[in-house]
Amino acid sequence: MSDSTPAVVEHNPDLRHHFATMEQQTETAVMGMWVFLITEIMFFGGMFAGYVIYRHLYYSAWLEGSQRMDFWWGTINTVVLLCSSLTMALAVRATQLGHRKSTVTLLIITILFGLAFLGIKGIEYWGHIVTEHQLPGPGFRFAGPNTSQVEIFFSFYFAMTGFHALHMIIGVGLVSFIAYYAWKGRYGAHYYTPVENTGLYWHFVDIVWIYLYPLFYLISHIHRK
Amino acid sequence: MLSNTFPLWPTRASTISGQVDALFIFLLMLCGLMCMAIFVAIVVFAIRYRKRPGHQATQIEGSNAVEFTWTFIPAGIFLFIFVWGAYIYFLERTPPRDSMDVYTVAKQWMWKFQHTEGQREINELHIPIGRDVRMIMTSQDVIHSFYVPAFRIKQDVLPGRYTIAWFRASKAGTYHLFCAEYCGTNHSGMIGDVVVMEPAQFQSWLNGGGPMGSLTQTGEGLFQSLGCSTCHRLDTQGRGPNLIGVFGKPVLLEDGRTITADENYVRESILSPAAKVVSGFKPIMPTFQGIVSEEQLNALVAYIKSLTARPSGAAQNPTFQSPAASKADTTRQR
Amino acid sequence: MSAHIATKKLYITVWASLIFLTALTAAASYLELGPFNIVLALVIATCKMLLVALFFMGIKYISDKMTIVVIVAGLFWLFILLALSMTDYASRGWV
Amino acid sequence: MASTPVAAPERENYLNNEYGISSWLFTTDHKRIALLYLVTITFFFFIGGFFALLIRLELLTPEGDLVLADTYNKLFTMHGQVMIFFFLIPAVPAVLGNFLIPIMIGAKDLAFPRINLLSWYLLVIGGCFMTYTILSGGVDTGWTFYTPLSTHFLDTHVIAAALAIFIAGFSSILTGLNFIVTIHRMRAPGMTWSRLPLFVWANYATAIIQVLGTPVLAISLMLVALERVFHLGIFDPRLGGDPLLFQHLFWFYSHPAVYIMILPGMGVISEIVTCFSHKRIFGYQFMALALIAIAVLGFLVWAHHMFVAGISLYAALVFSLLSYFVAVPSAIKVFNWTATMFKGSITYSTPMLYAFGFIGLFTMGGMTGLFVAALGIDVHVTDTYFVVAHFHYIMVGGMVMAYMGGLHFWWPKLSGRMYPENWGRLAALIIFIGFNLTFFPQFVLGWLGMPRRYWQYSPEFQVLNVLSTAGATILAVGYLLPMVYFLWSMRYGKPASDNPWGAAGLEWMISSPPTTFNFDQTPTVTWEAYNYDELQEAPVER
Repeated sequence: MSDSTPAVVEHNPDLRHHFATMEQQTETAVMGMWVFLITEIMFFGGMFAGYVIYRHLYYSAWLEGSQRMDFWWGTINTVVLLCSSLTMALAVRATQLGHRKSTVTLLIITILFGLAFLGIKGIEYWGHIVTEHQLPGPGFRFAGPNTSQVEIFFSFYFAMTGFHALHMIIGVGLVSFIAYYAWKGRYGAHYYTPVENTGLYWHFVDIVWIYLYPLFYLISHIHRK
Repeated sequence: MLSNTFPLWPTRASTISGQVDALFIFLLMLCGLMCMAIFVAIVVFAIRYRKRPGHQATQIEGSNAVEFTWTFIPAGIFLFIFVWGAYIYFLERTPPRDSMDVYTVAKQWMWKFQHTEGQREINELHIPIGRDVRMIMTSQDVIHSFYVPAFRIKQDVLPGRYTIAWFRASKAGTYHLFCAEYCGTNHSGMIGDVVVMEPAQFQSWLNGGGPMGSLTQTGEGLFQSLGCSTCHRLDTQGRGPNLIGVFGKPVLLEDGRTITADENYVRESILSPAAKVVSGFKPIMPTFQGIVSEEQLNALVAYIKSLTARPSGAAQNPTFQSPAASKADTTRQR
Repeated sequence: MSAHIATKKLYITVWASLIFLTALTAAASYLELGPFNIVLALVIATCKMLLVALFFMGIKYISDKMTIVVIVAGLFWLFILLALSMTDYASRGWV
Repeated sequence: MASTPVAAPERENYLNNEYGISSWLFTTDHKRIALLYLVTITFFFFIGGFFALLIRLELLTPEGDLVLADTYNKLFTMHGQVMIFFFLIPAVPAVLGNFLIPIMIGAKDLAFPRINLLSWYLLVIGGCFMTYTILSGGVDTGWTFYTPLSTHFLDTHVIAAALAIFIAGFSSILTGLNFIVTIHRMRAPGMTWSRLPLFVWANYATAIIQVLGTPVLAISLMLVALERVFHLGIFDPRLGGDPLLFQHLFWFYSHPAVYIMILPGMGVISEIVTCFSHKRIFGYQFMALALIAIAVLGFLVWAHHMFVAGISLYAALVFSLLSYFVAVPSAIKVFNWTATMFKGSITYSTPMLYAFGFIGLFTMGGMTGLFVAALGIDVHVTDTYFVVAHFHYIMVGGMVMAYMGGLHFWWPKLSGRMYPENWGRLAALIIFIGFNLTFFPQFVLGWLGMPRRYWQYSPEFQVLNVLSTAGATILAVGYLLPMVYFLWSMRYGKPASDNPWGAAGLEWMISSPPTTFNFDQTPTVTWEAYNYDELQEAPVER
């Protein structure tokens, strides 16, 4: 959700009326973005707290649940997201240097990586929901002991990775919005705040996945029969 | 329209109520004094320093000394109150060993009590005076709360686990029992009476209750009929741990943690057995979720608790350690 | 703000170390370390987070100290939520 | 009564520089958005107040004979939800904060004006969901949404209410974000942190809580909604969940939320007490530090709402100790306000009467906080009317008094008109009397052991309940009066000068009502906060 993308044009093309200097406006926008990212940390933090508590209460169910995770898809997804972070960072750098063409190409590569991530996530979800009936709720099937506790594991798996995927979709939307305006030459060395904030948002979503990956995929990978 | 009795102080009917009232009266006086001091100061300043011709306000920046005094003095008083309150809470949360157990099942909008001697009651609880009573409570649906104002005790009753409340009645009579946690439509109707009787009276009430057998006997019957005894043998070592002398003692688990075997552990091992498997055993016990009702669960827990008291003539000193005490690798499955 | 623009080479090296750390944590999950398994995984994840945050998000080049205080405060509050609620669950059986 | 004054010369200001619906619905002027908020929360205040009156009428008699049990449960649930999320939380930050913070720090507007308008729209959309919930049958989970009752045992509009509060929560988050960034980056030259009015400090501390706490409420309500839609068991033990986890997540936000409600009120009171004692605040640094301390410590104490809920003994000890640490800054503030009046030159205008009321009642509310934080007593009084009285003393006795005082104090700046002074004093007196008659008997009821949220109660509690209902009607009259004379004053009130009270602060140096860009050119601040020694006293009115 990018914040005040300036549109009003006044004596300095992109300076909003209530800011004194361009530098003050940029720093304000970045600080606003960081405060927004803090609210996102606390939003995901609530679920991480639930994860930590249930892992403490139902450790054996957590082991069984995570054995059902697809280790390889998880690792590939992590690599995909890290690459998308690289291209996003390079895109922000290109905007600052004013290279319009490379900015647009890098942004498009980032979008492709994002869609690749969502695709892999879709495959995983299809595997869990359709073939193995592991979507929590009445249709949940799980052979083996303490079924209801494993269902809690899957509730958290789908809740946390689901919200992460939702933020990824918003991210892809944002980056394509920025790519379109970059292609029209809206941003450059004189004005790159929206690109930078979108970059911050993208990197944040990547960091959330950096923590989701070990917590869900690496718990008891070694117990795989 | 107006009821005749108009009490201003709840009756004191349990040993702890005296201490709670003492702390309450102390706080009442302390805070009453402080509020009066603030009110009087405001009124005096408002009048004495009111705006009138020839009167000038003198600017005072503030003084660190005064600030520190009214930071550390209140902090000190608060710590004292905290310690006193925590002491009472500690007493309320540590039931004595040899207390009389009453198993409680809270259901949407009624209380069901069951004494170990077998008596069942609904919305009525008869207890003897001067005896420590331990309420072992669970709920069948939502969160309720066992609240007897005269005893000054309250404890939420959670579904899915046991919560414990204890008291010792000190005054005979009939007292209110309320549900204090909002639990749906008839939350205000989920009330009852606690009848405190002289020990002799209580004994005759107990005997007059009809030959339905004590809770532990029903528990033993269930232990046989549900097939628990096939694995948990009481004389030798079966496929399940030998349960004699287990209750209240620490138990070493498969994943290395050690927990004390309280009511909640017994309940969790019956309803989801593979959650905390005893070390040296395999998670082969089937779950009894949905097979065993709350009342039957109470009976089984009472029976397992009674196993410690019975002098185990035949078996040697019952240690909970499985024979394969040493970590033989064969039985541990990685 | 970050008028300072990092070199392309720096970004590539940061990316490479991120990939290496991912491979490391994936490989480490094959080891049998018992409780230390999760601790190692979280340490590596935190290193990756720091790399992304400091370089890609440019915290290293932020001139305004206040934004850094805001970031650290956010993480500290998450720690408050986790730690204090765990005081309840960890001490459940102690009475 | 003041005779109708001659119409004020029409100077150009933020109210009359443009007209029409779109000038209001698409404005990014922080002053107009403040008035939009004022209308919205007043609407919800009277809805919540109406529910409160119905509850008090029902409790006149021990039997449940006015409304059905389910209706009563819906009444107290929606009274709680509407009052907290749609009146108390937005009240001072969104109305007075939005209007005054940019002016007080010498800025033309907030850092993100369009996000400010978005915040108002989010509150209105959340309000629409809440109104839909009320009209289509209501919700009876209690404002606390405790599970598993709210997730598996009720079929009322729980998801609609949770969605309403979820959306209104984002309005609160974005307002907090706006305030933090504005106060950090948009201060006029010379306006250092030690020259900021305490009202700005208070809203800064509130913004910290709004930003750090509200997302956790958002996720817990989202998990409740997911659990209802997909029949999950995250919080339902029959499906493996733990109901206490919801309580931990809920109270992690909801205790700091009570500080979101009271901190801005403290800021308002600091402004009023200094102005009407014509004296510098006593111990400025300690007052500012105490505000931040309350905001930070407020996050460490949440489980004192759960002492009997089944948390472990040692967790209860930890949270009770921390709860006593959070009480210290509040005590400091009360002592400092009283010390500010010492050797002042005090006038008894309406805002000052509200300030007297606030300090007295907030002290009683805070003191009873010491009772409920003591573990031994809390076991007896939690979930009874003692707790109901405690938080109403702080919410109604503290927060609403401060909000009323602030509204009267800055009314000349908001509307350019003076409210009728004697009617103001009368209303303040009625509210004070009605409030004490309503809630003091509830302390005794709670100590006697009457549980809260009871539709029918034991006969021996009746006399105190009748007193409480009598007080509630007086309180209702007291709240209607300002509604009437504020509207009256918009048309017929005496035109206000730039500084009718002789108050210190940048907002009293510009015209009332101010122009759209507040200052012709950005001011440079060279004076300390509350420099009343340099200001001559306000002219003695009438």
